[in-house]
Amino acid sequence: MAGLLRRAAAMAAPIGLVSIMASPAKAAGSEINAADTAWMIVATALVLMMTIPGLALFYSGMVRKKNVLATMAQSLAAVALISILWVAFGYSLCFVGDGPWIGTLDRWFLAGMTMDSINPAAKTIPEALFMLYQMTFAIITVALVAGSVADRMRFSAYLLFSVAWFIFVYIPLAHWVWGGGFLNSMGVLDFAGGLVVHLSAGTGGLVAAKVMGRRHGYGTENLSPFDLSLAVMGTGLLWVGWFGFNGGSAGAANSHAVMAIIATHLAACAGALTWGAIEWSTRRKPSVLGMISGAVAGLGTITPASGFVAPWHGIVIGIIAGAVCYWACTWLKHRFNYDDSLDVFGVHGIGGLTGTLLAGVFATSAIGGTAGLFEGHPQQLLIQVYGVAVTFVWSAGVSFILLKLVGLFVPLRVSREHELEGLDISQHGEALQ
Amino acid sequence: MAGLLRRAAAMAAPIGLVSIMASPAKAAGSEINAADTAWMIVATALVLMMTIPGLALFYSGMVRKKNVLATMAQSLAAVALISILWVAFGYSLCFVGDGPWIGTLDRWFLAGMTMDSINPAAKTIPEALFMLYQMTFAIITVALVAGSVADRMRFSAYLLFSVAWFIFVYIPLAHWVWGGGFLNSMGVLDFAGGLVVHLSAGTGGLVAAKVMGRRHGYGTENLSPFDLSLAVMGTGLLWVGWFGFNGGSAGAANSHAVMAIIATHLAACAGALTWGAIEWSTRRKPSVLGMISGAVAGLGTITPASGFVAPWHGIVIGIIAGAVCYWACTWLKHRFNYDDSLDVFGVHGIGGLTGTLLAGVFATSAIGGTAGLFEGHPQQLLIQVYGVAVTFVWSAGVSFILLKLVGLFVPLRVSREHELEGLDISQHGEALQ
Amino acid sequence: MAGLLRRAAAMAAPIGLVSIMASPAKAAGSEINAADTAWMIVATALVLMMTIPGLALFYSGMVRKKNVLATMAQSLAAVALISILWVAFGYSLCFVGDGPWIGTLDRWFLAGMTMDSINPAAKTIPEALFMLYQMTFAIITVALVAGSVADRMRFSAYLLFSVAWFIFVYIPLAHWVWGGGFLNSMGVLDFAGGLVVHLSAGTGGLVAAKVMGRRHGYGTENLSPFDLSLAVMGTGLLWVGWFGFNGGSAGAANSHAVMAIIATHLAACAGALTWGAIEWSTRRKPSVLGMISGAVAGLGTITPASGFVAPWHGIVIGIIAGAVCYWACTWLKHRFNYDDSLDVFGVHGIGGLTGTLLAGVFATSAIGGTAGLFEGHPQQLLIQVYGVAVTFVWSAGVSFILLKLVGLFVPLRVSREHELEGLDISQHGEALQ
Amino acid sequence: MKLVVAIIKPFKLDEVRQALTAIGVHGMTVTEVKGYGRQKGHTEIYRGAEYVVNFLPKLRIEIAVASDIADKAVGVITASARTGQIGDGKIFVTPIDHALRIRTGETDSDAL
Amino acid sequence: MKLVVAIIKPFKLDEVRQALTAIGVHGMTVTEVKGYGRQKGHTEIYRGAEYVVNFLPKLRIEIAVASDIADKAVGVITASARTGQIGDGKIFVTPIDHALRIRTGETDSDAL
Amino acid sequence: MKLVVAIIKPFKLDEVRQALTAIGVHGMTVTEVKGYGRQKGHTEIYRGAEYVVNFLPKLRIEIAVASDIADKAVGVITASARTGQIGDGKIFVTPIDHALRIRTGETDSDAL
Ligand SMILES: Nc1ncnc2c1ncn2[C@@H]1O[C@H](COP(=O)(O)OP(=O)(O)O)[C@@H](O)[C@H]1O
Ligand SMILES: Nc1ncnc2c1ncn2[C@@H]1O[C@H](COP(=O)(O)OP(=O)(O)O)[C@@H](O)[C@H]1O
Ligand SMILES: Nc1ncnc2c1ncn2[C@@H]1O[C@H](COP(=O)(O)OP(=O)(O)O)[C@@H](O)[C@H]1O
Repeated sequence: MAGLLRRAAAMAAPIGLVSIMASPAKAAGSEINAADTAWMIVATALVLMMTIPGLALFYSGMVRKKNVLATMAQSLAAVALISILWVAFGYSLCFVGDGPWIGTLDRWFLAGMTMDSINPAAKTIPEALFMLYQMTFAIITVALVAGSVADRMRFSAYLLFSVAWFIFVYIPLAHWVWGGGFLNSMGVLDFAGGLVVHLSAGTGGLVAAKVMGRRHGYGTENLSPFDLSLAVMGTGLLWVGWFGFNGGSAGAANSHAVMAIIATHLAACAGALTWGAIEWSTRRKPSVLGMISGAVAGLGTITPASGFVAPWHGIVIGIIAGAVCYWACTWLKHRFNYDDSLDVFGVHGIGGLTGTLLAGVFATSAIGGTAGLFEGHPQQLLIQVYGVAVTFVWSAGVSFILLKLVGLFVPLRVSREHELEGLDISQHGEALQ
Repeated sequence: MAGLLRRAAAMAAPIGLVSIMASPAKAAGSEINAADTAWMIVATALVLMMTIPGLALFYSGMVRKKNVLATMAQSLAAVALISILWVAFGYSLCFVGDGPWIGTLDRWFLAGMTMDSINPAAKTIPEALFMLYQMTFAIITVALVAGSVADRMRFSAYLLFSVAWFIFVYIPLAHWVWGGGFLNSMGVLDFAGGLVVHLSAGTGGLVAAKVMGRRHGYGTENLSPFDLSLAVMGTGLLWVGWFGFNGGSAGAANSHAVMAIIATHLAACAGALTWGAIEWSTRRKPSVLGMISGAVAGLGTITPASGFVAPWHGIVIGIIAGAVCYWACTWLKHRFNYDDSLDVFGVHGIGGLTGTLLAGVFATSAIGGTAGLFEGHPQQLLIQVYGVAVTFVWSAGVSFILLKLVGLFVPLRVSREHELEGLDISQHGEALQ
Repeated sequence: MAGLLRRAAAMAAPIGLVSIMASPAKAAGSEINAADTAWMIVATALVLMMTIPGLALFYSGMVRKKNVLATMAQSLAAVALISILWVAFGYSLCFVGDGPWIGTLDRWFLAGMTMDSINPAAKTIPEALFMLYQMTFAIITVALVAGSVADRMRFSAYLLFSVAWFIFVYIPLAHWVWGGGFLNSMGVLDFAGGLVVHLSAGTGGLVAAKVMGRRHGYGTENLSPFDLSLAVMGTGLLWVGWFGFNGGSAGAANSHAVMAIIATHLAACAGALTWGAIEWSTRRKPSVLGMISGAVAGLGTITPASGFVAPWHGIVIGIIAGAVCYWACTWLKHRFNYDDSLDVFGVHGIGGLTGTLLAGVFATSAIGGTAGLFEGHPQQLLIQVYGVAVTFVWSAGVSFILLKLVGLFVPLRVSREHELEGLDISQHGEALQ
Repeated sequence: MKLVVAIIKPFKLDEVRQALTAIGVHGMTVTEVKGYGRQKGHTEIYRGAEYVVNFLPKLRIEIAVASDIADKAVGVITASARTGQIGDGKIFVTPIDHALRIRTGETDSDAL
Repeated sequence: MKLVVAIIKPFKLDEVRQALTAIGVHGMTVTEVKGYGRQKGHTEIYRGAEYVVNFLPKLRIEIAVASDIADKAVGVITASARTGQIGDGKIFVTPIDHALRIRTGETDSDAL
Repeated sequence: MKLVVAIIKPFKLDEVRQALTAIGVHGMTVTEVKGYGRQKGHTEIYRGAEYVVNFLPKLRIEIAVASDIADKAVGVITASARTGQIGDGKIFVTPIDHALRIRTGETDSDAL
């Protein structure tokens, strides 16, 4: 199959922000465009806002009162830790050098990055900005994983696992898909992170939830959220920030970014309506948690497809996202009996997977330069399937090994007593009143 | 009078984002400007942020605990529903084709919209972006109406009413005032939505409040807000987002946008101080709810005038806004004995009305190309009065009919029991803890 | 020493947004750059968001339930009041005319400011935008001070003090350091407000805390925060907004802005990790309040240095910030036994001071055009010391006098009864439920 | 003296307070409680996890009164708190040995 | 009739409720309280200010029962609320003079 | 045994707890309540809607003690909770028939 895929890749003109690339070089100053720079700075700020306070709110709004701050701490720690590691070596390994498996350390601690250097992947903005923008993706991916183990993971174990996961799951995947690695060469379409961000985080979360076991009281006690209004706020900020996430992945302030944003927004809307409608018809009431879950499912699902499909495809993809993720969070989770606390796998994992496949279905040449199944290019769908398989297997396998390794040094889970008392007090010595 | 008005319109050079326009056309690629595009993408994100989480927080911070999530649900649903309808036909009917009464369906589901098409109303940005930006206005207008019926409207009735109101009130008004319709031709000044957004929503809310009747316990029980800190957060996000609302209505990253933003900001400040000062002198304490109400009153009131008046006029208009809206929320509401739960009419309706008239008073040629009363052009004020009258009558009349129609299919109001229990549980099956 | 300093100043090429400048002039329209304008409008919105809702949340998340709204009211009032005073005369006195002590009143109420005028300090954006951007700095500086006197200052006294402090502390300092005043001429480095914003506010707060005395129950009762999740949200918005604060201080959408932002972000990360690590090792648990305090400490500390140092210096400066500010909030405060309620001095004062000195140590010619100690230019550090001394003495002395003066008109502090009851009810007549 | 403890529906508080004031009872202490009884609760659903909430919000009113007016107090509470719907609540009357007003040290009926 | 007041650990509520239902007690009123006793609290630290929190979250359950089953109720509560760890809580039994159901006016054991 | 119930001003809790500890009472249960009485409430205004809030925040402390030290307990609570201002609160002493410690099954005074 590899031959086939390779041929398909050759046909698929790489497009968007991320393409097969050489090493960053000092560029003629004139290449850097102030308008693109303005937009990409803002897009970077928007994606950072997705994690803090966006994701911190979204997640902490779904836990019990005693775990609100600990849940926020996980997002905060992800920002602080991953940013520094990204600058230290993450960026360089992902985006500098185009080996099939991993990049180089040429830019460790930004060595050699000057005011006018650029990365070939985004030629009209400073390399420093490209580095910073990509950093925000690494941050949120790691922060996403935490939702699966909310309410029970020891903070020290979380930190160790996050660092290890970033190095051994995120960095390789980002390089493979976006940094000139083998999936990139093969022509896998992943506009803003269906594989690299959502499927990888969802899968990591699923494995972690399985390894750590279910929360005490799961299935017997009322584990209902303390303050869903936090989750709604978080959703609002995630949604708005996603304009930077998917729109910024065009790398410039142009129609391509706009088209990606429209598809993104419509998918969120359609996802919210679909999830709400399913609840309404099956459980007699559309819940706010359902609507925001559907919105986030739509956003996660459109992410890999956003810059490759026509705007109105966002509606179709959003509807599918709402339905599939609803099914994953209600049926699939119970069928396999894992306690993915905040449904990272159900929403992000399944969403990223579905969206990556749908990118291969709906890809529209006029938008992203690549044709999908519906434009008579079925090979693209095969490539997408391959990308999904690689991502799922890699993230699942490596996550499992890392959890076991971390568990050798420090127990992954807090004691039963601490779990009952709440992580806010036991892990951080503070509490909501 | 029509003749007079027509002549006045001819004198008033149309200016700003919105002007008399032909149908969108494929433009030479070079016309699209990356800097304007960068700014307008951000402005769009800012206006979306005004609704979620901005308005969702502002409104839910003023209701009782049992209705917080239901109030947020109304904003969320407005985003999801209206966005899709906008793309389906709303944009096309409002902004494509310049008939006096309604646009065309040429762009239904964005048909024919390509990467390089533009709308004549905003020639330096992609048409897709113009469409998206205008969508956020439609969203927030519909979401605003909900405040009047908070605490008692059935969710299903709300959804039906919202869709109908969007189609029969918002779309015509947006076309008339901004899309080349008869008010546009006449030269009505409405920079960012005093008529189309604030007066129309406020009036719709007023009628809905009247039709639905007062909340149980109104005037006898303590209906005080559960968590005003949510409303303060919401105000902050609304305020910041308003930079995109009024600044973006210039359609470009230029001094015109900046002037509009300065006037906007100053009006919010002056409104907050005025409302607080009135409370201080009449009730011995300036309340936080009063200050944020004044700020939002200032913002709503400056909206139609912002791109037409000098920055310091914002201070004057803000002071007037604070005083007039305070009077509307305290005296007028009691005089006519309606229970406009969150004072949509008092703040947005009266604010939009006042600001539209004041635009005719303060319009300054050097800023927006049109002279107002104080520059010796009294006709402009007459045109403004006409615009206000048309908007008020249309929104009031159609809203009334639509409510009666919706009421034939589903009761507008929840049962007394459900109202006492709270809408969160009864409409959505979830609650704050 | 003055001679030495002067010579050093001559050597230090002024750089960045703020430099020695003549009066604003009408510029050829072509100088205004749309991309820079786009970025600076957004930067302005981001800095406004830092105060509302950012700082309002950060601060109110650290007070007790009964003072949450009153704390928000202080941020709101700062925005409303200072904005109007800034337009009335603040901007003109700070940034128009380059006398050593104070500017002129030429631009009072924006007189003479047209669509195409610019300020020489930021030649590629409209003067109106430069004015608005600088306004947001004045706002947040005044709002920061309030944290020191939270839980006990009378609202009327706060308003009087804020106005006076703005006029007599902020305006002179902003002119001296940024507006062509004597510190500016001397070559003091303060990229985005280590002296003008953080040290001046922290010192003002310290003096106010001393003058007003400790809160009732300080040291004996549990004064722990009501809802730290508000503070986390606030930190997220402050952090994101700081991209506009430090990045916008480059005045343009270019690599200089990006470098400042990277250093800023890394300092926040390093500060958060450092504070958390110190708590972990000395008190067995890293708290969320500790991590966000460290992040804000890192942000405040990098502020004066951000556009002058290399990105990775941000890590070093962040680590120092976390350690020094931790020490100030735990040891120093107890040693001198003042009750700086929300540690404005410990975090912002000490941070601003430290960062201003470190700017002199790490300044890197390739980034900001000025060499610091490590590039063999020790005089710069002396200049920085001088700037710190002037700022501290001026802010401390004038703040003291102003508090005493205000105290003649209205008691600074609420009555003991009102303090126990809470400021929300006693000052504003409303409460959280 | 007696301690009259009434569990009532939250929205009835004002009526009950007024009725008690009318018979000269001017003090009471109110607690937010959750009640379990015959009245059916509601179901909350969170992403497919269904929780039946059987504990419903009620108010617990505690009123110390002289023994001779305890019956009267019970009577007016009953009258003013009744909706006739299930879940209206209960009244329990228990004995008090002593009562005291902290501010003055007055005891027993003087303390009320 | 007796009023059985039990102070228990919060997470034991469901077990206690089920145990009571099993012996035919179908009503109760629950209050969130803070308990102080032998059980050690925790320390909270806010920027160097250390607060020892000695009051721990507990639930207070109030159950009115006919005198003859009070002992049985005490027994099942004890059994179902026990973890064996310090802080499990207390049960107090106090007398009730009268009881009344607001909805119907039924009194004493009929009211329960 | 007696159950001493004291309604006090919230900021007095720590003093009362210390005073009780000093006389050997090491357990208590505290509830946040709203009190209505002679003490005047405050007015809240929301956009012109004025609400007089007559229910003020108080703490309800419940302490089970052996009968012989009930008076002493009442005495130290009175002394430590008093400010002399209106609204200082009340103390009610009611009888307890039985007490039990859930963890050990110890009863009556051993249970405290
Ligand atoms: N045996 C009991 N002991 C204490 N409280 C009870 C008891 N039974 C009921 N209650 C309280 O009374 C409330 C109302 O009781 P319920 O059985 O629902 O309806 P009704 O009052 O109409 O009989 C309950 O929610 C609970 O708070
Ligand atoms: N004398 C008392 N009066 C009232 N409540 C008490 C008393 N002593 C203990 N309690 C309540 O019982 C709870 C448990 O008591 P504690 O002494 O911690 O452990 P144990 O129940 O194992 O003896 C306390 O948190 C408090 O709520
Ligand atoms: N008859 C009563 N029964 C129960 N609680 C009461 C009664 N009277 C007063 N209280 C409680 O005592 C508190 C203080 O009473 P109040 O009349 O305000 O002042 P004082 O204690 O100085 O007489 C009230 O807020 C209420 O909680």
